[in-house]
Amino acid sequence: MTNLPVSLDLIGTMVAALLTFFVFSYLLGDLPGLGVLFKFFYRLAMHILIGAGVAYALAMAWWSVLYPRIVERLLPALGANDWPTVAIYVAGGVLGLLLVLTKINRQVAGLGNLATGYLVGVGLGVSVGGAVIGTLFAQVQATATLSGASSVQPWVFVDPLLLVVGTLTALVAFNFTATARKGPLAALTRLVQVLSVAGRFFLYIALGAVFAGVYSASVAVLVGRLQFVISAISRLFAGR
Amino acid sequence: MLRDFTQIAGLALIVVMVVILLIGRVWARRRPVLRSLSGYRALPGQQSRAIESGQSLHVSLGTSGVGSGNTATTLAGLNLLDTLADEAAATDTPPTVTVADPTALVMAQDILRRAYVRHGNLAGYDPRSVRFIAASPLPYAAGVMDLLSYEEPSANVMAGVFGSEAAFIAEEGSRQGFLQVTGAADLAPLSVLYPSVNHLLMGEEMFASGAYMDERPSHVASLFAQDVMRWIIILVILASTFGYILSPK
Amino acid sequence: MINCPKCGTLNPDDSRVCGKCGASLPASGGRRCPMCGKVNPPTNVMCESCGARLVPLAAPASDSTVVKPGAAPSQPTSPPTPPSPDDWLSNLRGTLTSAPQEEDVPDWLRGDQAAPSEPEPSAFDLNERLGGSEPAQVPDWLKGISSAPASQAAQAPASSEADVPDWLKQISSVPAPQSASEPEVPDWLKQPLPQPPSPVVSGEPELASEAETPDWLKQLGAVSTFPAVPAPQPTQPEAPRAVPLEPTPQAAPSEADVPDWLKQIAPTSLAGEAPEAFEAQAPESPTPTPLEAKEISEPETPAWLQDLTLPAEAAPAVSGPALVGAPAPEPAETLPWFTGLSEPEVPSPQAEVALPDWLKELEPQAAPQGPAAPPGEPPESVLEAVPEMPGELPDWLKELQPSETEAAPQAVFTGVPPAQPAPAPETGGLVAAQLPAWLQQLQPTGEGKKELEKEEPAESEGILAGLRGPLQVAPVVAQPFSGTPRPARAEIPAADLAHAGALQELLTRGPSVVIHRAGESRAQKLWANTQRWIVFAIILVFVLVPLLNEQLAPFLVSPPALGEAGNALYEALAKLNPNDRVLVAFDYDASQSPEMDTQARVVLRHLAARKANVQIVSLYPSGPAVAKVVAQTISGTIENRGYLAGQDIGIASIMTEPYAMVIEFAATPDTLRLWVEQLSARPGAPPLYAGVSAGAEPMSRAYYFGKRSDGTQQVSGLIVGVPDAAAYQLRLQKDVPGDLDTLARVLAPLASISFANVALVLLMAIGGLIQLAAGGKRK
Amino acid sequence: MKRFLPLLVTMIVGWVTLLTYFLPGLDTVRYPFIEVAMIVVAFSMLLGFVNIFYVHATRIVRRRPGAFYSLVLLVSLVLVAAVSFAEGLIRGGLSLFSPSVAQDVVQAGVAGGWMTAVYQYILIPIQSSLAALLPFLLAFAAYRTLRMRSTSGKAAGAVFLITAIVVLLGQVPLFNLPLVAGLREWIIRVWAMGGVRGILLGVALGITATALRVLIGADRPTSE
Repeated sequence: MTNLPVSLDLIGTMVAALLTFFVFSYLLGDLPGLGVLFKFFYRLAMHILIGAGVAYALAMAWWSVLYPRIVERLLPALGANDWPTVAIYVAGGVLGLLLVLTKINRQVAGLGNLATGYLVGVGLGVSVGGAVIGTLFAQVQATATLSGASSVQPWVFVDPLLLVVGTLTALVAFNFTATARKGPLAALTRLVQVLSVAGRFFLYIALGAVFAGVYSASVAVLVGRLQFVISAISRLFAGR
Repeated sequence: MLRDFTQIAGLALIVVMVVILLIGRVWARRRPVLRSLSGYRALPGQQSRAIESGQSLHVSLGTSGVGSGNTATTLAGLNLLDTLADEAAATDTPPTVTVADPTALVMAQDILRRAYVRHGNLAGYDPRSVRFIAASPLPYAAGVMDLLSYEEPSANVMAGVFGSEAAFIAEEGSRQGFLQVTGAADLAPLSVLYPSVNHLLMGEEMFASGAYMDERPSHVASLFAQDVMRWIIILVILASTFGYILSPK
Repeated sequence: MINCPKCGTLNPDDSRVCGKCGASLPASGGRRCPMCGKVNPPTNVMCESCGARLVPLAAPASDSTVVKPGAAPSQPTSPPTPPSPDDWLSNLRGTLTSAPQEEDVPDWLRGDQAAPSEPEPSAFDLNERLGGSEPAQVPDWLKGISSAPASQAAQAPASSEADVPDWLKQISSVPAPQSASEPEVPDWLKQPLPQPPSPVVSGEPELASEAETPDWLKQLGAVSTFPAVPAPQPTQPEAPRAVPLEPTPQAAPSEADVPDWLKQIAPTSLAGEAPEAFEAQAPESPTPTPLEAKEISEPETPAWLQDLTLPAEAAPAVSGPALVGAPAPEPAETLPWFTGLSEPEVPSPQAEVALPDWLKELEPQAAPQGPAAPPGEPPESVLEAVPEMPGELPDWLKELQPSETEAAPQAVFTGVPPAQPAPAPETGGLVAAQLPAWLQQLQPTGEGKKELEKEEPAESEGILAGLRGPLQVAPVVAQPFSGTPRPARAEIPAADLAHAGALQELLTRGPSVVIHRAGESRAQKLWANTQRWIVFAIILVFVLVPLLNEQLAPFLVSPPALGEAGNALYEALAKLNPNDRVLVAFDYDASQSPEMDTQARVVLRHLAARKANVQIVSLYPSGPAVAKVVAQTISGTIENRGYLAGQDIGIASIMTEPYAMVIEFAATPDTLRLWVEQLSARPGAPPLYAGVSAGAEPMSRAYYFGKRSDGTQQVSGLIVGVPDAAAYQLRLQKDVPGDLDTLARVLAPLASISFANVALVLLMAIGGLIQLAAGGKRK
Repeated sequence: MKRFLPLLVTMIVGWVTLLTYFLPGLDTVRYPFIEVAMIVVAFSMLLGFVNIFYVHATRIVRRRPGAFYSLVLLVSLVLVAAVSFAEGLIRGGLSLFSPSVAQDVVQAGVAGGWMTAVYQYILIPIQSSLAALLPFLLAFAAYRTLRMRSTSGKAAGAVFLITAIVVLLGQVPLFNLPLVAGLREWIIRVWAMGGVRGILLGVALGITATALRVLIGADRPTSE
């Protein structure tokens, strides 16, 4: 911390170390006897975190979103008689107030739905845009063009084809309908079922691989915390 | 160039999807048989179990809300809540709903309230059954853990946007021995949920709650649309793969 | 086969849900386990699947047993003398076994104790059936309660139906005051209220009328779920309170239990008379009761049940009396019995002060005392008696015990018409009290029961013939009253109110006892916990060892090398010119910072070495703060541009400025996707590089292979997790000498992660094999 | 009208926002819509703040179990909010609403000296320590993966475990096993990628269907 005196930094570090210990006491929460104490520490830290987190989010909403928009966009736009811009921010403010007020006064609850309706509309538009362009096309294109092909000659197409098979069967595994038991579609149903089994296989491989990654990432976090604790303890003994 | 193609294809896809959705509503009247999903089979039982025990079902709507790119995924969680809310209102056993985004708080309260209104029991509706736990994923998970261990709901249902912090909730649930039905759209939460929970609604499956639980025609229709699009995509990939291989470099 | 109630399809016996329409099916044929839902053959006593009991423990023991709680309420419905107790009992039993699931099992029973929970459902069931007749009675006692005892005396006789008196007398001793007032009211009412030896039974109505109602009602309501049946009205005043106090939604579910019954009661009986009755009280009682009483008839009333269901610990205490009171339907004797009862009742105003203490004792450890209350003893009498001798409660309760009981029960029950054997054994069990204990003792085989049988006298006549110690009330009754008489109309002292509040709080709180779930015994739980500790310890040790001795690291792990994607990032940075503008996005928050910081730090260091102009942004609100913590360790041109609100809009807005490259540090694939999308869609956009968390690798890899519309890669270079960060640093140290970490220092975290990975591999392998083996055995 | 107005708003706004992605040159049309949404979301934070404050204040006043923790939470809530707002307001002073200092004020409010201290010494330690508990929970979960699973579930679980084991072993330069590292690379690049893409494509379909269902008015999340 550059802008605080060293002693403050030391104190802060000790506080941080203590809080780290509080959180880690979760691991001991089930111990008979002292477990109650550890649970208390843990819950204490959790509630500090929750409170501070909400306050931080509120501060962000004001300082990063509302305040700059008021000062840097709305007020200048008002000064410049830029009514379209003003309208945008006024509309946002009105909808936002509606959302908040409806929770306070039930009489206008219906109006609050205007705000949520608006949010849902924008959100869905953005969702679909992202899903179609960002995922559907991107992934279909990546699969179909056999990206990731190995450069080793005899195997050029093995990996990409495997990838295509994996993608397609996994996709089939999510098939909801077409579960005819008899009739002309029965054979198709049977095929879908077989493909689904293969697809499930790929799905669980994906889950396993991601699980390993998430675990490694979280161990890295653990390592970081333990390093911090170790350095804090050594600092405490060094006294600086 | 490619971007133009993408836009045109995207537009076409949306138009086709809308058409199939409309057709699907007709088709949905035939009450098609859907692939069995254990998560949705387990849920109705859980609701009644919650009623018996007098405890409530815990429903976690994830860490996001509406208004962002996560809106549709959050809506999937809200849809699941909707299917549970009807039963809850009919029996006056509101689930404990936790959210990490104030917009989801508003939406969830609204869904519960409407369910109670539908059942003519508005007085039974308590907005406090929806709780805003915290504003970010990890504190949210910690808060939900706390709730699970100290308020003892009857079962744990999760659907919505999660990250790897979902593991905290699921592990606590598993430790308490709750039956857990969880859905997520992303790989990270799915992978950490898988070992801990009884029923995992993977990705797309989480979006199907309305069709499975309530057989709502529009929801069944959307499954139909998804399936049609799925096979179109499969054909496109197959065709272009063969084209790619066969085409002279 | 089960017919689907919705579409009529036949489904296999085992199904829970209709195979055709998906509606949930009622259990049929077999017994459905209330714990796990498995349908067992009708002959099963324990669930095949989870081991929970299917048949109420008490039920098989004696005919009457389990049913008793239900019995009390049911009887009022059959106005003239309880006709043939056996009939309704058998009915009850039927409902118990066949439909336990549909009924509501109170919270507190929900744990392991499947069996004991079942009495309740029956009770409610009965109520539903009997509901019709109840309204008629309710008014009576309510009238009686309203205003003063004197008025009760006057009204009660008028309203009381001739036949009911007998059994009601007994019931009256139970927490159901309403019933008490009907027949016998005259008798016991004749005794002036202030009289020291006011009958136990009468105590309730009195209290109620005296504005004390709230207090004892709170107790009543709080203490047990079961009283719902016998004493709906008394508890109701409590209800309104419960509503505001009970923000926890978990309580709400309990409302569901009773709705039907309440609907019957509330609109019919309460709407008419009950409200009045309560209003009459209103002036007298300083407590909010009157106002709230009006609300009772409204749909919200069920809320009071929330309170009832919540406190698991308290329940046993009350349920004891309830059980007893119900079954003893003998007409003639009641009067003497009551007079005898009258003495202990004597609650004095002071009594309430002690309440909290008593209740504390009632809580898990002390619970035994509560149950000690004699069967006939209404819960509130127990509560209030305590006050007299605060702290002595135990003694008082001890006195209630067998020795003195002997005479009383017999007297009481002589002349009792033959009926089902009374719940004596259970009551004995109830005496024991702590919930688990209580339930255990309910078992016919339980030791507690045997003891009781030895100690207590057996009934020689009447329905209860052959039962030991069916009513321990007698000794209490026999005791001389030693407290100051309760004033007819008590002002509730502030202290009492405070205590009542504390009590209320205690009661509305969720069960503090950990409910052990079905199929999980204490030993199993301990074993599960032990496994947890072992797993935790293994991980911790494996991670700590390399950290505690960093010098070990080089021997444990070989220095990692950057892969193709990582080298692409490195080389791109190495080609930067001084003052090139580089946009660095910190898209992670504190929870990922230890991992991501290692990447960010080394890349920032490289950028600083290249003298790049670094602009920091974040899509996370807390990103700027995280970035600041990292950036303050780096010297170089770094500008923290803060939080980019609006996700893709934020990106779009910042990308209006020219950059040489964009480096994204992503904890999740989501934010990386946003950047990829925005940059892919923008002609001439700078190349995107990324550092991602190990957990995001599989998804992020796709972008490294993906192409933008202009044919460049979506992500031009990629480092993953700590290993790549370490590799990057090692390569950087070769090119850019400076303040360098030692090799050991760089490798230590890597060694830790490696060790942790190995630990997890071992755990997974061992765990997997164990579970597989266990699975095989089970088959 | 009151019923259909929200739905109407949803449909209009949704279609406009959606089409801007697919009709050329309309990107800029989308931004004001999202801008408004951001403002509404920011307002909703106030709602969240009020909600959590109310819930925990009630708990304290009623002396419910956990009241002490609620008190801790509220203190932390109020203190952190106070620090942030105080720093911003003090920095802004009388010229709080003058655009020239706006960036500085934001910097002060978001990452001022005290705010950074709070973040560095309190929020980061707790939050990252909490995240550091994850490996323990994951390890225990993985250890018990196969517990209580059916036969087919056990097969899937075995695939899951074996994949995870290979990836874990290949991830670290511990034994310097090129074979395992290569195997890991292959699994992630090919085998797992198939499943990943299957899920991602499926989710994209689900999102599209869910959204379009609302946008054609077949599903009404905000009105009856």
